[in-house]
Amino acid sequence: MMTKEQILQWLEQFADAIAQNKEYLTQLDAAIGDADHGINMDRGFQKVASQLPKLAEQDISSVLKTVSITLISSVGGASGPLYGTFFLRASTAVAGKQELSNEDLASLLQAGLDGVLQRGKAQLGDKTMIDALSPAVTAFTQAIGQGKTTSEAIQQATAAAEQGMQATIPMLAKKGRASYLGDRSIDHQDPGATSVYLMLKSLSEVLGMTSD
Amino acid sequence: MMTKEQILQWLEQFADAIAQNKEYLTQLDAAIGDADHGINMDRGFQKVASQLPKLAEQDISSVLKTVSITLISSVGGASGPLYGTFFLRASTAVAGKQELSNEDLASLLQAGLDGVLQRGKAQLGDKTMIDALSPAVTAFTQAIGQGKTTSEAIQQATAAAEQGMQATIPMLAKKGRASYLGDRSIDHQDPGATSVYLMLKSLSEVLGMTSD
Amino acid sequence: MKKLINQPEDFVRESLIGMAKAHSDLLKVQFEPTFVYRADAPVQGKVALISGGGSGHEPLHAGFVGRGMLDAACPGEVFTSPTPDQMLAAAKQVDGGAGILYIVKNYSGDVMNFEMATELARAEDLRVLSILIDDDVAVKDSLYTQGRRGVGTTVLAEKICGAAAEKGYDLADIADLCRRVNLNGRSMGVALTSCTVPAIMKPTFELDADEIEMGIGIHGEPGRERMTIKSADEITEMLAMSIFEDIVYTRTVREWDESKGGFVDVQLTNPEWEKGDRLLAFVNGMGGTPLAELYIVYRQLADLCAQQGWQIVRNLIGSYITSLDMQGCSITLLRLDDEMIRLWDAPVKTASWRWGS
Amino acid sequence: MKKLINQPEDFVRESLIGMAKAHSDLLKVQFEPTFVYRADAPVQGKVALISGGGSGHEPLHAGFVGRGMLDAACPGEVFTSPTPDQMLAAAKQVDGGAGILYIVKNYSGDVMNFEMATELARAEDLRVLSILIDDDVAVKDSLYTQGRRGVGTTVLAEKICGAAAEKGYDLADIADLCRRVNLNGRSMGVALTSCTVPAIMKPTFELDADEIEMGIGIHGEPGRERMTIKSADEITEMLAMSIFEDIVYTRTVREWDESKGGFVDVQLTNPEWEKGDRLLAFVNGMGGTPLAELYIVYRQLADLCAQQGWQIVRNLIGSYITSLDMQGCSITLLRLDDEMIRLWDAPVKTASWRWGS
Ligand SMILES: Nc1ncnc2c1ncn2[C@@H]1O[C@H](COP(=O)(O)OP(=O)(O)O)[C@@H](O)[C@H]1O
Ligand SMILES: Nc1ncnc2c1ncn2[C@@H]1O[C@H](COP(=O)(O)OP(=O)(O)O)[C@@H](O)[C@H]1O
Ligand SMILES: [Mg+2]
Ligand SMILES: [Mg+2]
Ligand SMILES: [Mg+2]
Ligand SMILES: [Mg+2]
Repeated sequence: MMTKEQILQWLEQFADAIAQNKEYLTQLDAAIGDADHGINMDRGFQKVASQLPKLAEQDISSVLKTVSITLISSVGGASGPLYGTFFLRASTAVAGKQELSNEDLASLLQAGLDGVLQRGKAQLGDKTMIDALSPAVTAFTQAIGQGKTTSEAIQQATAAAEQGMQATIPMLAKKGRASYLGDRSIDHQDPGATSVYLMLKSLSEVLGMTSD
Repeated sequence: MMTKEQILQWLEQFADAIAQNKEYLTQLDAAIGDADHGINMDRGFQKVASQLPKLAEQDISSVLKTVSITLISSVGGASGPLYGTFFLRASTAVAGKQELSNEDLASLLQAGLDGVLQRGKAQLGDKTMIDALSPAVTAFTQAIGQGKTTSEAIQQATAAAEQGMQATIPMLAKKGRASYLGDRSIDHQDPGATSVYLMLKSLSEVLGMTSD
Repeated sequence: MKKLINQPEDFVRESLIGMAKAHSDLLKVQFEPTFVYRADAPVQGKVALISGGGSGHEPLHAGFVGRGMLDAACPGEVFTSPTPDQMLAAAKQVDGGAGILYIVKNYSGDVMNFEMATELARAEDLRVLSILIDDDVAVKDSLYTQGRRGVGTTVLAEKICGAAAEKGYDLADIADLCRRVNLNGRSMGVALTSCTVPAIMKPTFELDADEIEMGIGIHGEPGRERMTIKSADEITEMLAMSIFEDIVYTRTVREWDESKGGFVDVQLTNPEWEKGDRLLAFVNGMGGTPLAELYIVYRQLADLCAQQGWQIVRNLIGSYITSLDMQGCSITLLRLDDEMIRLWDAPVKTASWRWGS
Repeated sequence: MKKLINQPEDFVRESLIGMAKAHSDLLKVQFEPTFVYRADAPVQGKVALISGGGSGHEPLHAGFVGRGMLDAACPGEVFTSPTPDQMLAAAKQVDGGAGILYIVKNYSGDVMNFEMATELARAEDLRVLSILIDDDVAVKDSLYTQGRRGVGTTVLAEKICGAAAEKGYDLADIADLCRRVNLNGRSMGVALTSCTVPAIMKPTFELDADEIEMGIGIHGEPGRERMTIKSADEITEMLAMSIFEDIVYTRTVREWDESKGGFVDVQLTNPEWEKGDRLLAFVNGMGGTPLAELYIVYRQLADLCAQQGWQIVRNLIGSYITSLDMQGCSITLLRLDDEMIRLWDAPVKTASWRWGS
């Protein structure tokens, strides 16, 4: 179960995590991209964070939609449309809900993933954020299918995201800027997969703080 | 006394000295100018050196005139017209001579100095080649007045040029590029004064090799 | 690393304010969302041309806004695609009733943002088409990569299509022309030094004092291969040969289909070049390269083209699509036809490119 | 340090060959002695304009050869004045019977070589005058120095006088106009990095990572003062204030006197500027400076001029008089009158500057 407050806490936590890892994400992007992923994400999530107080009155779906619009109009680059689409589809998936059941959370994540897949046309193994996001969604859905609590399920999802993120290291990139490098993209961790892991980690921190 | 052969040897020796000190002269110019004095002088004197064999048939005045024209049309910068004028006036001063007496040599040097003064409008103490050339000419004239041999006189002239060159170090430049630096020109040796010293040194080496 | 900037986050904004102050006769600048547009826009009855992309490539694109070239440019943050709201607002501002063409460089960010903008514009009944520029032969295949990057041909497409719009071509014809320019353009670039992004103030990549990067894009991305520096003639030959020897390139791109009302996949293939073809040779500086060096490169390129049996009938030499302060250059060869030549020669009046007016 | 060059000693020559190949419609290049001249020279009945100086400042001067600007340019080795035989040969080549004006930047080498060329040309009955450009306010006095250097105003004088020659002005009038432009122009420059001369391949001076040189010329000479890097706004203010606060400057220069048939000393004094004066503001990149940074500087400069009560009515922003790969910029302000504005706006068609044709 996840409340509106927890959604807001998650977004705040994620914005914090991005701010703290801004340079790290940018360094990862410098190695195989154009050295801006941390800067892009931070620009967007600082804006999101500053809007959170105003969002307290809105329902979950509206909050996620506002986040989406903010990201789309302030992040730019590849991550802007991708994260923007994630939150847009997430918003649609939970339309009308006041609280999210585990099933709601699963369909939020699944819808978000589907949006990113459609927008970016990347496949698993292309060395993109998909490689962290897709295993995370699968792990979450499996966990709740096995009757795990929200907190347990999201922790498994986070672990899967972390593994997926690490699994990008030996991959040869086939989408995004890193793909131009050919073999030279190998042995570097994908920045987008890393920010996705931070997103899951923030979520599990927020949900771990409460009993379900 | 100085023969045509010695004139040719002098020019060859000077060209060698410039080639060997090309980087040194350029470094001096880098500190207070535009880092090209060695390159400029070497470009011109390489050309002079390559012409020397062809000049064996000409008289002293013609040799010096050819040197002048070569320098004027290949050195450029400030040193091109200045050295070019030096050799042009030197050529005129010894017109018709088959050998140079000490008095001829004195008027060659004096005419050259006068030409450089007229062309460049610098005064003693302005931190230019004048500060080496002018004392050298004075020392030479004095020495022959005192009945010294050519070789002795030119050695004194060279010593005066060396002192004059060193005396440029504490000077504040008032002509040439170094003058733009104001106080910052102090504590650096003038490149043009240094090449003039090399010119005198080459001359004294050539004349020292013979008995007068 | 030192730059003439104030706060790094104000880099793009302050530079655009400077442009607005300097060229009020040619262009206007709008913020939130940010775009630059022709002072006399909308031009009624004319197709409007809009391009955009990350900043740091100046004069591209804002320097090319004006008569005979772009109607609007959407600058993103440095090396970061602009956002759909910028593109939509620009489209609304310059729409003269004859439709709008987005000219988009093929980078995942630019493509996705322009696609979203196209969808948004179409939803508001604006007649928008978009054409991708993907001309960088350093990227070999499109199956295992994002596809070729859009580089130097972008500049040429903006000039040629801008002239066509000025002459009254309709939207479909300009889109066809733009696609044709792209299919006939091939580019390859080299970096002697990395660039330094203002927000970071450290070089994006490290190169040794005697190393160069071959096959770079325009964002300080590392290239395909690092090698020891060579002479200008050898470097030019490597760049030119990559272009000459480029094999037929086929890729699938998404274009808006007006009859279907949505994006469709389109397969496009570059035509082969033949001896005797007429070329435009474009030697482009990366931002920190002295003009004199570009002429040294051009000198060798002209000889190499002649040896291959190609005629250079037009050329462009200068820094038009840059990577901030990077040293290096790119070569673009565009195979011309009569129509392109006519449009190339047509008048243009923008902040950074002007002739015939 | 890396450059797109072959042998350093071929730098100037190969770059000129590239220009000749690229712009055969505009210019021709001659070697031994070296000069670049208008493809259609001599233009009968037109005063011929010739400038020259060390190379490494491209596009100055060869990039400005063509209709509405220079008839010929004499490039020296990098940062080294060309030689009198180049200047004489160029004069003979472009003489259209209405006389020739040498536009000379005030450096001891350039001055002496152009003086010798003037003497040689006069001896061959060519009607040559020469005007010195000495606009760099970083050099305070002329009594204790070589006098002010010729920098940015050179570009403006070449444009304005080139237009006058095209309109049929006679030699004396063009010389007067050129002198007037010089007396009304003031410049000041800053280096963020040194340049690197091809023959040396080491930076001419060493600057720490956080140091800049204020009051530089265009040859990699150290400036008057070294200081810690500041924001673009502060740097712009320092440059602009040096220009605004410049005191009345008087110097003695040598000009050819046609009645006396020789050089005479002439005392010249810059006029004072008054509130409401109209200015041309020229923000010049030193060769390695991204265009976007120049606009950041212009933005602040425009505000500062407005605060001083001066109107900027024309501007020029770009890299026109450079020091190889140096990063940094210079500001030139030229006080305009109606005649200068008319001539500024006149058409020009050269390799690096073109409008109205
Ligand atoms: N087509 C795509 N599908 C999924 N993710 C992508 C795609 N293209 C790029 N990415 C992700 O975006 C990340 C880069 O984001 P960012 O640096 O902000 O944008 P840009 O590449 O435009 O500079 C990559 O690390 C990768 O994870
Ligand atoms: N007006 C002048 N009179 C005498 N010597 C001068 C004058 N101007 C410059 N010099 C000399 O020329 C030298 C510099 O020569 P060089 O570097 O070849 O030319 P440039 O200064 O044009 O680069 C200076 O060190 C100085 O000795
Ligand atoms: Mg990136
Ligand atoms: Mg010098
Ligand atoms: Mg980016
Ligand atoms: Mg010099």
